[in-house]
Amino acid sequence: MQITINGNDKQVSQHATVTDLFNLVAINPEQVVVEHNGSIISPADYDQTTLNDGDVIELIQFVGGG
Amino acid sequence: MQITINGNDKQVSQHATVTDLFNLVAINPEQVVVEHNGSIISPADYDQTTLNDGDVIELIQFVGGG
Amino acid sequence: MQITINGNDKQVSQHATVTDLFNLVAINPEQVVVEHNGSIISPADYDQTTLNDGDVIELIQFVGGG
Amino acid sequence: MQITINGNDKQVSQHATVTDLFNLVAINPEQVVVEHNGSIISPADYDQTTLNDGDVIELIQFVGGG
Amino acid sequence: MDNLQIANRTFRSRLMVGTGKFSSHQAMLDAMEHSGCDIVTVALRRVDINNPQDSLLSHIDQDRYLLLPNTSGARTAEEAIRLARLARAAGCEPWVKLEVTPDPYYLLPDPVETLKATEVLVKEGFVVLPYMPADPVLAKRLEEAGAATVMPLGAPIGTNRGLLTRDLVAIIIEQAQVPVVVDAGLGAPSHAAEAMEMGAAAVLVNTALADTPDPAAMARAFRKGVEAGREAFCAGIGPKRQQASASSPLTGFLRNES
Amino acid sequence: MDNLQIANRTFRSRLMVGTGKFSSHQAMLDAMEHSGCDIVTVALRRVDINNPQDSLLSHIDQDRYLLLPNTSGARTAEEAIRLARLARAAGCEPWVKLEVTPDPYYLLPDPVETLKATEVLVKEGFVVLPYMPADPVLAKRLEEAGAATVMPLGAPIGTNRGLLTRDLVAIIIEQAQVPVVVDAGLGAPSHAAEAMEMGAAAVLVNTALADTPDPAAMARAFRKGVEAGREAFCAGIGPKRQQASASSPLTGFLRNES
Amino acid sequence: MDNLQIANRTFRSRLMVGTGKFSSHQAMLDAMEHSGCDIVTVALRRVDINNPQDSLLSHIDQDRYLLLPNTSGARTAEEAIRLARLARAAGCEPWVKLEVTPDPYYLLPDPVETLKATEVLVKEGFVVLPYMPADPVLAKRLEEAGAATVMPLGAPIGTNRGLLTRDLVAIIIEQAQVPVVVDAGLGAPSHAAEAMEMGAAAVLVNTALADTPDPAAMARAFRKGVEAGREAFCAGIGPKRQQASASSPLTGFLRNES
Amino acid sequence: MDNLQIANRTFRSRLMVGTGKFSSHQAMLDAMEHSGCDIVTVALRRVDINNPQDSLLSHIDQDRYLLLPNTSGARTAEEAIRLARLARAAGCEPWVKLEVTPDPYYLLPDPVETLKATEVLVKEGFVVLPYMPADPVLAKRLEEAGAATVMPLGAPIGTNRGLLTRDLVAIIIEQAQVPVVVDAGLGAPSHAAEAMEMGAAAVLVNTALADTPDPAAMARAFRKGVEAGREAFCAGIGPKRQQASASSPLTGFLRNES
Repeated sequence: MQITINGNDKQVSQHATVTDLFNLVAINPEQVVVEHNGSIISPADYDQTTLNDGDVIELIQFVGGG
Repeated sequence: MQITINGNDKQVSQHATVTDLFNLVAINPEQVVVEHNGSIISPADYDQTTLNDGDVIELIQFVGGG
Repeated sequence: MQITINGNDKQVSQHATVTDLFNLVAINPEQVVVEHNGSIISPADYDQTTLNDGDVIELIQFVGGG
Repeated sequence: MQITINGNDKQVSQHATVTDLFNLVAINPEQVVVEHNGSIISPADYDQTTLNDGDVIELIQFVGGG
Repeated sequence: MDNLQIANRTFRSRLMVGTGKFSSHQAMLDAMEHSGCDIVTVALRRVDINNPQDSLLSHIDQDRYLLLPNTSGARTAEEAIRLARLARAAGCEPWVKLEVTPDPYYLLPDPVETLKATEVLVKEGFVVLPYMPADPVLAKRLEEAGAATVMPLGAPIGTNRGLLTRDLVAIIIEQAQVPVVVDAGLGAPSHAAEAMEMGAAAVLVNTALADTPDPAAMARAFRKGVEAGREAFCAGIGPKRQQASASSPLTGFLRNES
Repeated sequence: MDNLQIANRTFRSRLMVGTGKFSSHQAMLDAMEHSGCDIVTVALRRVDINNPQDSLLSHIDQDRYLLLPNTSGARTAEEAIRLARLARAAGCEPWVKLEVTPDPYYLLPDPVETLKATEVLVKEGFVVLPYMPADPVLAKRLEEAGAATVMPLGAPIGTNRGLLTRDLVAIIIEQAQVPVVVDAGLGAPSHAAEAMEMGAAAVLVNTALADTPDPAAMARAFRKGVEAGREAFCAGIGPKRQQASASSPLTGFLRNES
Repeated sequence: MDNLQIANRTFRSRLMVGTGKFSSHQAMLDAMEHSGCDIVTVALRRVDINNPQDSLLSHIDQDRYLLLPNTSGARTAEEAIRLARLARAAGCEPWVKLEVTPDPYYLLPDPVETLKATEVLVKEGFVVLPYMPADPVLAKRLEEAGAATVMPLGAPIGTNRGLLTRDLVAIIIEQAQVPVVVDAGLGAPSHAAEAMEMGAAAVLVNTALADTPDPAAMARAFRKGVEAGREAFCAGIGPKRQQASASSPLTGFLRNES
Repeated sequence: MDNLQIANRTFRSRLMVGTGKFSSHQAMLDAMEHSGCDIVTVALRRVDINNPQDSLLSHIDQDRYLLLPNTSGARTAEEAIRLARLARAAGCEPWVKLEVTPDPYYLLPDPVETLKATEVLVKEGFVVLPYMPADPVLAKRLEEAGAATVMPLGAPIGTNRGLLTRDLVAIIIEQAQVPVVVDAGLGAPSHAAEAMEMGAAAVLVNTALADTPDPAAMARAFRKGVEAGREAFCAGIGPKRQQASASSPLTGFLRNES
């Protein structure tokens, strides 16, 4: 099935979780915040949160700013 | 009965109209705007508009301003 | 003989006068002031003022300025 | 005889020296500079410098300034 | 000088005059006359019923001057809207100089209430000229809400301190699609000229004219200052330079230069 | 506007115009015409004998304009004195705008050489108008030396930066017994108006008029700016205030105020 | 120097530092170190999933510095609120530097959206430090909405132009019940010192530190500038005078004065 | 901070302190101590023979501070030269802060007398630091006459008005071969910092320290202001910009931007 991560379309397997997603894109979960279809997911729920076709994921992190 | 004109209490006779009021306070109707209990009264209605006890009248006019 | 006019060397005939000079350089005397070896010559003296070898002449005029 | 010190007239004895003067006005010589008739006197000469009638003495010192 | 267009009307003058604080009606009328203005602002107040005065309007030729009622004294959008409606009911055309100034000490405009009142009054068909802080984003929002002009302040009302807000007013002018009228704080003709040189469409002056022994002369002076600034803006003002630029030819002086 | 008096002459205009750097003689004449000026400055240069040009004087109506020769290009008192004498020999009246500017980059005046040249030229019967730094003590000394005016700079020549020296020019004006003419650096009518509002007697402008696509319009603008500033100064400009001062009555609004 | 109190926290430093635009993480850390700051601002952005970078947080010692997430990039209250919530979810304390800047050219704050977002975020328990135009009435309204500070701009972000808004910032400081932190446009230590001398509680600087060959030295310089301004404010700065006031005794010179 | 070199001597501090107008000797000594200064100015006066006081020198540690006698009170070169000689005879090193101020109201320096006195005193072996108007040509001439520094004024003595002469001081700094020390009128640390950021070598302050309830604190503040300005100048200050320059990345916000 297909989801959108940070504006990019990605194919993921059925029943993939947010945790699976981190492995897929090789990003350290501790360094980002996750928005799943507009709501924030807490790290505790990464394993339980399964994705569906068409879901929109945003991975956000801190950068320098004034 | 008693009404309030521009913050001053005034005794007026029963069934007094806005026109009567102008005579009472000796003010030229053409130089002011009338608010009766918060709504603007057009000059055409001065004769027909009768006052009731406790009514609030504002007589407004133009002055110099920047 | 040789003289210097406005920084340029010029050959002039013996006994040449300032008036001769104006003809030589084709300049209208009325539009300039003449300095001869550092002293100002008045128009009345143009005919009488003869030049000598090595003399320095400045012809000056008005231009736009602030 | 009479001299002028810092604008004030003072009576001093004949043959008085600059050193005598310091005693007279009770000022510590080490804290001032002396001008005698417009010329600066060095401390070494205080004893030898005798005053004459009408002499003008200035005693100068340092004060706060910007 | 080119004409000024506001809403669907055209004006010859780019100087608007306030009618407050003059020592006499005659002083006010002289200032209006000599300023060459087409627009004068007026205020609304309660009649003093114990000592009624003639209305100001009995003194002003409304065929010659467009009356621009202000909402001075209003501290909220609601109060300002009420005043605008009263002015229209009094027979004025539906133009209003919107002022919402909650702080009586500096009389600075409230951005939020000013925007709110603008939205309402535009819907009611008013031509709204809002007095505002020199805030370029607010200017954009007022424009989007239908304001006919924006009127950023140069300095607090009546301070005569000039165009303290020049840097932000310059941004407002650069971005505005409506005429920018600098209002408040302009105390001398040079202040008015500076605003016009920057590209302001007009200025409004009151205190500077009322606050002098000779209002007529000061009005003439401001008229010339405004025209000077506008004409210079239209002619094209030269750039500021760091290095000097000789106004006389430097070469060919009476020495031989290498 | 009141007249300007310099030495024993009276002038209607308080705007002096420089004739340098115009794109054409016609542009220069248009600027002179529309400025309303009575005094124009001119410079002296060597004739290019290999390519002689008409003298500038053949273009200027000397019955209408007083020619004020400058000594631009001079780096010492001696050079300036030489130029002044040449100008007089050329038939000009003995008026001179004294400029001694050793530094060709900023063209700033030399205080010592300027004072020296003033002393000499006054003795020779010249009416001396010295261009000077905005230095109040020097202004006093030039006045004592017999200068007919003092001409402090607003900013370096041709920079269009305005009255950068306002604080010191204000002191010069306060102390001067002769007319103070602000010269150099005035780039917009508002700059000229500001100088006049401070009490300057006149201003001299050149680059700002030559440095625009429309010299005639800019000259009109400067004329109005100068008149605006002078008339405001004479009328009496109100004081600057910290607190706002309402131009509309604040009391008696449609609420009962305690 | 006295401490700074914001909300219920106390800080030793009155200089806040932004972390943007440094040439390297080391340059940023050097600037933080030498500035002596206690508070650093950070921004939130999408991870580039094709080229993930370490989070900035892995470089900053959060025991030493309070992270103040900003909402830069937000053009509406809604976007700003979303960013603030994400920052808190990322484990930051609920402090936010609120920025709503619809115009990408001048990055000026939107007064209406900023007030709206402040109201919402305060209700959600955030400590809100809103970046705002130098608008005293808006400052009052933000304060009433529960803002922990107000952060008026000195000049547009990154322009290094200094305290262009000084006159209005002075009014904000005079009227504010919360700390006034001047943000944006301060390009040199003298700008920061001026703000502190006026009574600002703190300043925030970023571009000036990132925009120099030697961020550590510039950070030291700003630290001293901020301390200098604060200490002078607390000591009491003498009044400006028109007349000179001799710093040396003028009497009793070596001449007899009448 | 880098050292300051004047004539053949090296100083750690770039802040010079005047000793006038302090409420007590202790207040003066505290200000000197906390300013970190190496150079203090002093004046010369007639002893009051009817009420002699201790010399100021009995209070100042001359191993720690270089005494810089001024010639305040002198109205001519001759008077200034006389004072300089007296100071040297009193045992000071042959350094002199030359002041010639004929006008007791604004205490502005006389350019001609100052140059004359500089020429004489340099020949007599003095290290001359002349107080001068902000006149770039005069600065050049004083330098050519052998002045060890030039000391242009920021504003009239004791006015606390800051660097009113910034534009001309900038030219002096650009052209000078000797250290430029800004003297007079600096009333707050931000003024001192601004002068140093422009590239001044040092500043001299007196009134601002004497004119506060807490001279020691103000002296610390000025010390930091001077160091801040110098360190920023050496680090390299970023340019002023018209357009904003984001300090946070604007791209990649949580919306898909085309």
